[in-house]
Amino acid sequence: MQVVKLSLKKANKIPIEADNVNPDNFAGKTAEEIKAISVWHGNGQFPLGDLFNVEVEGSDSVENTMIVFEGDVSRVKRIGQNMSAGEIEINGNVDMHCGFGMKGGKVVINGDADSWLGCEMTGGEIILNGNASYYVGSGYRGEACGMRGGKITINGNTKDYLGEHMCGGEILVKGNVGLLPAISNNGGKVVIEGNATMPASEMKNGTVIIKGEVSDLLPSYKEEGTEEVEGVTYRKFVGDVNVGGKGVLLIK
Amino acid sequence: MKIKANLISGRTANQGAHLEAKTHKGYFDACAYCELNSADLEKLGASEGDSLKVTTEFGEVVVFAKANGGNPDGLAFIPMGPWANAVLSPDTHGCGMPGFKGVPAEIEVTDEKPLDMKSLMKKYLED
Amino acid sequence: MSEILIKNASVCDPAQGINCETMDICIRDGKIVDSVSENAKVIDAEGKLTMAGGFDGHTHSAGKINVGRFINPNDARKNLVPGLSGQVARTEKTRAQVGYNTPNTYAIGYRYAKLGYTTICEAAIPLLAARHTHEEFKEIPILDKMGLSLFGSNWQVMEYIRDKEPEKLAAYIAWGLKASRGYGVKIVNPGGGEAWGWGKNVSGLYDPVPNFDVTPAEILMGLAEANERLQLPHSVHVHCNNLGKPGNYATTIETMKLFEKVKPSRDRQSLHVTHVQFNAYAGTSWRDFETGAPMVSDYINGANHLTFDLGQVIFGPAVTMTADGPVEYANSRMLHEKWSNQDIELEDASGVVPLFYSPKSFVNAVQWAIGLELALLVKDPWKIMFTTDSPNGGSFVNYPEAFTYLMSAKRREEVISGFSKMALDRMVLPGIDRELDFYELAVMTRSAQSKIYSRPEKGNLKAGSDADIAIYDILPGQIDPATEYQKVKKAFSGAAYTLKDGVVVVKDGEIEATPKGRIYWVNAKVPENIDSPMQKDLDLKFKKYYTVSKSNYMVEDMYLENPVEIGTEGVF
Amino acid sequence: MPVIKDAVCSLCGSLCDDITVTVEDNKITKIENACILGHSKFVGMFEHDRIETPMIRKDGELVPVSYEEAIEAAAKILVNSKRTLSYGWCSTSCEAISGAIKLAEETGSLIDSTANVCHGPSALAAQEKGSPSASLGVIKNRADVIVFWGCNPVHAHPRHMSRYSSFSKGLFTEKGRKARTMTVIDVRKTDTAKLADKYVEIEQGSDLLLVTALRSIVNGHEDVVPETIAGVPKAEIIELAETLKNGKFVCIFFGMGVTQSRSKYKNGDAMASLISDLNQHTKAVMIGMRGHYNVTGFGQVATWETGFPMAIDFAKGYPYYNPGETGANDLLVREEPDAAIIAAADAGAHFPQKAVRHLARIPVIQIDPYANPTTELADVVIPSAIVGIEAEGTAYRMDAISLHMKKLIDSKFKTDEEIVKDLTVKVRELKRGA
Repeated sequence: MQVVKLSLKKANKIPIEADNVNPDNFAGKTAEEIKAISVWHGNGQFPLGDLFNVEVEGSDSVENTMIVFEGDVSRVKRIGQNMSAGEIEINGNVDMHCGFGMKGGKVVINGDADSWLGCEMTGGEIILNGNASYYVGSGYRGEACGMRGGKITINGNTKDYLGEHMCGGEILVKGNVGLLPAISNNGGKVVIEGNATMPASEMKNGTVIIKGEVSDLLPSYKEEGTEEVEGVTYRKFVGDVNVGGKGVLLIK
Repeated sequence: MKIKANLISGRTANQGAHLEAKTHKGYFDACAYCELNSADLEKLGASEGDSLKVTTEFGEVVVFAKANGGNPDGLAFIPMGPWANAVLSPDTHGCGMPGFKGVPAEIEVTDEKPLDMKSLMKKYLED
Repeated sequence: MSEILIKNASVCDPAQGINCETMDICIRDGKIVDSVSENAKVIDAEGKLTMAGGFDGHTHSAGKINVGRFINPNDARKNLVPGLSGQVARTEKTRAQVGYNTPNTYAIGYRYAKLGYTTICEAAIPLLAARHTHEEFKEIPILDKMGLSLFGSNWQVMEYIRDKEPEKLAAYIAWGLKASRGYGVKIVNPGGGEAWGWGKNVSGLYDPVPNFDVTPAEILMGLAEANERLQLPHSVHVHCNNLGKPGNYATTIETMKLFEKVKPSRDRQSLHVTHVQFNAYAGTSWRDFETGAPMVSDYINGANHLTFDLGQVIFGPAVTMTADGPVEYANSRMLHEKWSNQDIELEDASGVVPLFYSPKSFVNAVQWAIGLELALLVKDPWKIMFTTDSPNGGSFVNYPEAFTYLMSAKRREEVISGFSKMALDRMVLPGIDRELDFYELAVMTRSAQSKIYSRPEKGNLKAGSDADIAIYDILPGQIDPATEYQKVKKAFSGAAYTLKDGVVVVKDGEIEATPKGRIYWVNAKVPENIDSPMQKDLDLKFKKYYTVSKSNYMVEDMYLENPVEIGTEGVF
Repeated sequence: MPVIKDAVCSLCGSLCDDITVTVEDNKITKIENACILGHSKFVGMFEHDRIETPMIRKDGELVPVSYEEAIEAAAKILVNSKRTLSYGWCSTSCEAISGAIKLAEETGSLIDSTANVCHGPSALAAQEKGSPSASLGVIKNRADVIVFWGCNPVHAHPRHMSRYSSFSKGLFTEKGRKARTMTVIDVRKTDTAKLADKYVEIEQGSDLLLVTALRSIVNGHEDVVPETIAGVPKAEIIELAETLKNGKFVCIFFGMGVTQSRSKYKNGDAMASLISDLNQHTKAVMIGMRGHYNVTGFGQVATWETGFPMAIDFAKGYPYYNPGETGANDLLVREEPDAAIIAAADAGAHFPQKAVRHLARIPVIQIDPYANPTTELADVVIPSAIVGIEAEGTAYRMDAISLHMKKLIDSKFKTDEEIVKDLTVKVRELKRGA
C-alpha cells in the first residue's frame, strides 16, 4: 500500500489544476518526485511541492495507491481526472471536474463538490458525502455523451443538469436535485430519492427513478400504468416522445 | 405592507438611449424604478413616484414605483442596470448566466430615496 | 536580394514531366530561377522528395467553417492526428491552436504548411457574407488563398437567365466576383437553395425552381456561358443536384454531358465537378445503396471537357458544411445530429451538420470506397484534384493517411478487411489493384490544380514560378509505397522543409516562420453600356429586397492582405 | 457641408446601415433614419460625459495622466496578474476584438464578452442542437409567420420590425404587416405585444414547458399535453402550433426572456429542436435578438481565432472554454481574478452585486469613451474614440452579416485598436525586462 497525503500550504482563490494528481501518476513515486510534478496555478506552472505539503508512506502499484487530501481543496480542480485505479479520499470541499473522465478506482469526498463531478467517467466509483453543484456525470460542451460507466453516489443534494447526456453507468442521489436531471440522456440509470424538477427532458434511453416530489413534468411523456421496483410501486412514464425515446421515467 | 413578487429585469428604450450617458440624471430616471401593476401598487399603498424597497436573498435596493398595466399580478420589473443588479442573483447556474429573471423578492414602501449611480457604486468600494 | 539553392533534390514536377530526378532548384526573391550566386543559402535536399507546394483546390477553411467551430466546441480538444490536431499552446512563433475538423484560423495555416501545402481555395463564398470570409483569410497565416463565389440560387442570376439576358448576366457575375473578391463561379445544387427558401428542393436538372421559371440545367448553362464570356481563369465549379442521394450518379453524368457543348474560353476544362464521391451513388434507397463510381469513371474516361475532385471520406468524426441547405437538413434528421442553417437573402442557402464515418456502417464504408474508386478508375490523373472536401469527408490533416490508400493496395485491403459482407458487395474497390506513384500523386495534389485554376506560377517548379516548395524526407526510388506506406504517411505528415515564396516556413515538421499569404481575386471587365443597365436592375434589388445598402455590400480593399487582382476581358 | 450616406449605426444588433449623417465643423448636426437609440448615440455624444483624459486612481481619486502613463500602469497590472479577466469588447470593432484576444493570449488571461449576460446561453444552445437561422432579409422577403419570444423590439431594437420583420415588405411579402401573422410570447404585455395579432402570456420561467408542449403537438403527440401548461390553456397552444405549421415561412425571434429565465440555454436548445420539427411541415428558422451592436462580432472573431465564441481561458497558453467555469461572472462570483480589464462594455452596471463587489477589490483597467459605473471602480481609465463615429471598423449584425463602419468625424482620442496594440507592446516590453 502506498499512501500519499496532501494538504494545501495556503488557502487560494485562484484554482490549482490538479489534472496530474491521481494514483496513476503517483504510484511508485517518492515524496520528492511527487513534489516535482508540475501543476497549473493561474497562468503559471509550479511544482506540486510549492503548493502542497506532501507526505508519502510506502510505495506500491496504482491499484494500491491511495491519495488523501486533508482540509479544504475547494479551489483545486480536476482531482482524479482520468484515473484508472487506486483511491482518492478528500476530507474537505473539492472544486470542479473531480473524477473527470475517470476509468476505474474510487473517489470518496467527505465534503461538498463543485460542478462537473464525474463528468464523462467510464468506470470506477465516486462517493460524495456532501452536496454537489451543477452537471454531475455530464459531458463536456457539445459532446453527445457524458457519463458512460461507473457509479456516482451523492449522499446530499445536487443542482441542475445532473447526468446530462448520460450514456451509461449509474447515479444515485439521496437528497434533492435541481432542474432538468437526466436531460438528453441515452442510457444509464439515475435514482433520485428526493425531489426533482423537469426530469428526463429528451431522454432517448435509460431509466430515471424519482422517489420524491416531481415539479413541472414535461409534456412529452406517455403514462403507461405502473411498475414495481424493489417492492415500491411507481407511476411509469415513457418518452421523451419528441425524440422517439424509449426511456423509462418512474415517479412515486 | 410587504408583497412578495417575482422580479425580472430587461431592456427598455429609455435605458438604451442612456447607455452612454450613465452619469446623467436621465439614466437614473430610466433605470431606478420598479414596475408593478396598479393592483399590486394598491396593495402596497404606493403611488407612482413613491420609494419602494426591493429586497432579495442577495441584497436590497430603493427605487421609484411605477405602474405598468401589462404586468401580471406579482411580477416586478426593474430595467437592467445597477439598481436591478443590486438585488438580482449572482448564481450562474453552471452555464455562465446570472439570474436576471425570476428572482423572488419582497417589496415595501419606504421613506428612503433611491441612491444616484455614483453613490450606489460607492457602496461597493466601501464594502 | 535573397537567394536559396536547394541541392540534390529528388524532384517530382509533372508540369515539366520530371519524374523524381536528382537536381538543384534555385530561388531568388521568392521565385524559382535558373541559377543563383555563390552567396545563396544552401538547403541540402539529398535523398528527399521535392515537389511544388501543395494546392488544395476545394476546402472549407474560411467563412462557413466558423459555424462548424461554433456548434462543436468538443472538436477543439480532439487530437486524432497528433502533431496536426488538438490543443497547442502559443509559442514565440505561433499563435495558440485548437481543433481537428474545424481548427482555428492559425492552426489551418500551420497545419497545411506542415503537410507541404502552400495554396488553398475556399470552396464557397456567399456574396453577402464575403467580408467575413476575407476577415478569416486575413488570419490564416502562410498560405495563398482564393475563394469561389456562390451564384447557383441567386435571384438576379435566375431572372437574367429566365429573361434571356446573357450579357447582363455576365455583367452581374463580374460585379458579384468583384463585390465578394472571388476567384470563380461556384454553383451548389443549382436552384435548390431557392427552393429551400420554402423548405423544398429541386429533384434534378429539369425540375423548375419555384417562382423563378428556370430549371437547374438552364442555370448551369447560363452561368457557364457567362463564365466563358468573361474568360474567367477557372471554369464553373459545380456541386451537382441530388448530392448525397442514392441513384444520384445519373444526375451527375447528365450534368457532365450537358457541358459537352460548352466551349471553354481558355486552355482549361469547361466544367469542374466537385466532391464527386458524394455524387456517385447508385441504388434507389439507403437499403440498396451501392457504388456508382464505375459508371461515372467510365463517362469521365471518355470525356475531355471536365475535371473533378474527390471528396474522399476519412473514417472518424467529420463536419459537413455546404450551401446545399436541404441536404444538411436531411442529414440532421437522418443522423439525429445538430443542425445549423443559414439562408442568405436573394442568394443562397447553407447548412452545417457534424457526423461520424464508421467503417462498421455499410453506407460509410461504401462512401469511403467510392472516393478511391474514382481516383483509381479514372485513368488520367490530370482530371483529378485530391480532396476530402475538408472537413466534409474528413479533415485535411488526414491527407497523408489518404495518400497511402491511393498508393498501396495492401493498405486498402487492411481497411477493407474490417468491412461487412454487405459493404463489400456494394463496392468495386477490392477488385482494383492500381497503385498511384509519386508522380501521379504530385499531379493530383498540385499540378492539376495549377491547370484547373489557370495559375501557371503554382503547382510546378519552372523558372519564374513562385518558390512554394515542399521537401519530404522520403526517397521515391528507395521506398516501396505499396508496402512501406507508414513511411509515406510519416513523410507527408511533416515536411522536412516547406518554402513559401522562398521563405522556409516549416523545417523538420515544425513552423519556422509565418509570413502572410496572398489573396487572388478576379476583376472581369465589362463594357459600360452593359454594366450600367445591369447596375440599375441591381439598384432596384437593393432598394426593395436586400437589408444592406449597395454601398456597404462590396468587400472593401482593406480586407484584402497582399491582394493579387487577376484581370480578364469580357467578350461582348 | 459633408453629408455621409449609408452610415452604419453602432448601437444595437440591428446594425442599420442606411443612416444619413450631416457633419459640420467636425460635429454631427443632423441624423436621418436613426431610431431613438441610434439618434442618442450619434447626437448624444456631444452631450454625454466623455472621459476627457486618461486617468489613474491615486489615493482614491482618479487623476489625469497621459496615454503613455496610463498604458504603462495598465501593462504593469497585466504583467503582475496571475488571473486577469478581460471583459466586454462588444461596443467596438472586430479589429479591436482581434487585438484584445491576442493580448489575452499573450498574458494568459481569460477573455469574455457581454454575451455572458445576454445571449451566452444561445451559444450553449447552438452547441447542443445547432443554429437553424437565416439572414434578416430572408425574413423580410419570405416570412409570413413571425413570433417574438421573450423579446421586446419596440424597446430594444426599435427599427427591427420596419426594416427586417413585421412591417417590412419584400418579394413574397408585398403586403407587409398584412401579409404576416405576428405572435408575441412573453411574461407581460409589452409594447411589442400590443402590436401583435396574438399575445400568449406564459408563466415566468416556464418557456421550456411551452416549447416542449409545442413540439409534442407538432410531432403528433397532442395526447401527452395536459389541459394547461406554462399557464397557457392547451387549446391556445394547439392554435399556436397550427399557426406555426401552416405558415409558409416561420421565424421565431427570441430574446433574453428565453436566455435568462429559469432553464437558461435549455430553452434555446429545445427551441432549435422545435424549429427542426417544424421543418417537417414548413420552413422555419430562429434568430436571436442580439443587444450590443457587435456582440455577434465578438463571437465570430473569437470563434475563428480561438475555436470558441466567448468565455475563453488562456491560462495554459491554449484556449479552454467552459461557461459556468470560465464565464466572466463565474470568475468574479468565485473571486478568482486578481485584475480585470473592462473595455467597450460596462460590468459595473450590468453584473450582479457579488461580481461587482469583487471588481471593487481588484485593480481594474477601463477602456471606454464614456464614464459609467465601471469608471467608479476603475484604477486605470483609458478613454477611446467611439467606433462607428470616430473610428472605422467591422461589426456583425445579429444575423452574422458583417458590415464596415465608417469614420464620420475626427477625434483626439486613440481608438480601441490602437490602445490594445500599445498595451500589447508595453506588456512585451515589461516581460522582456523581467
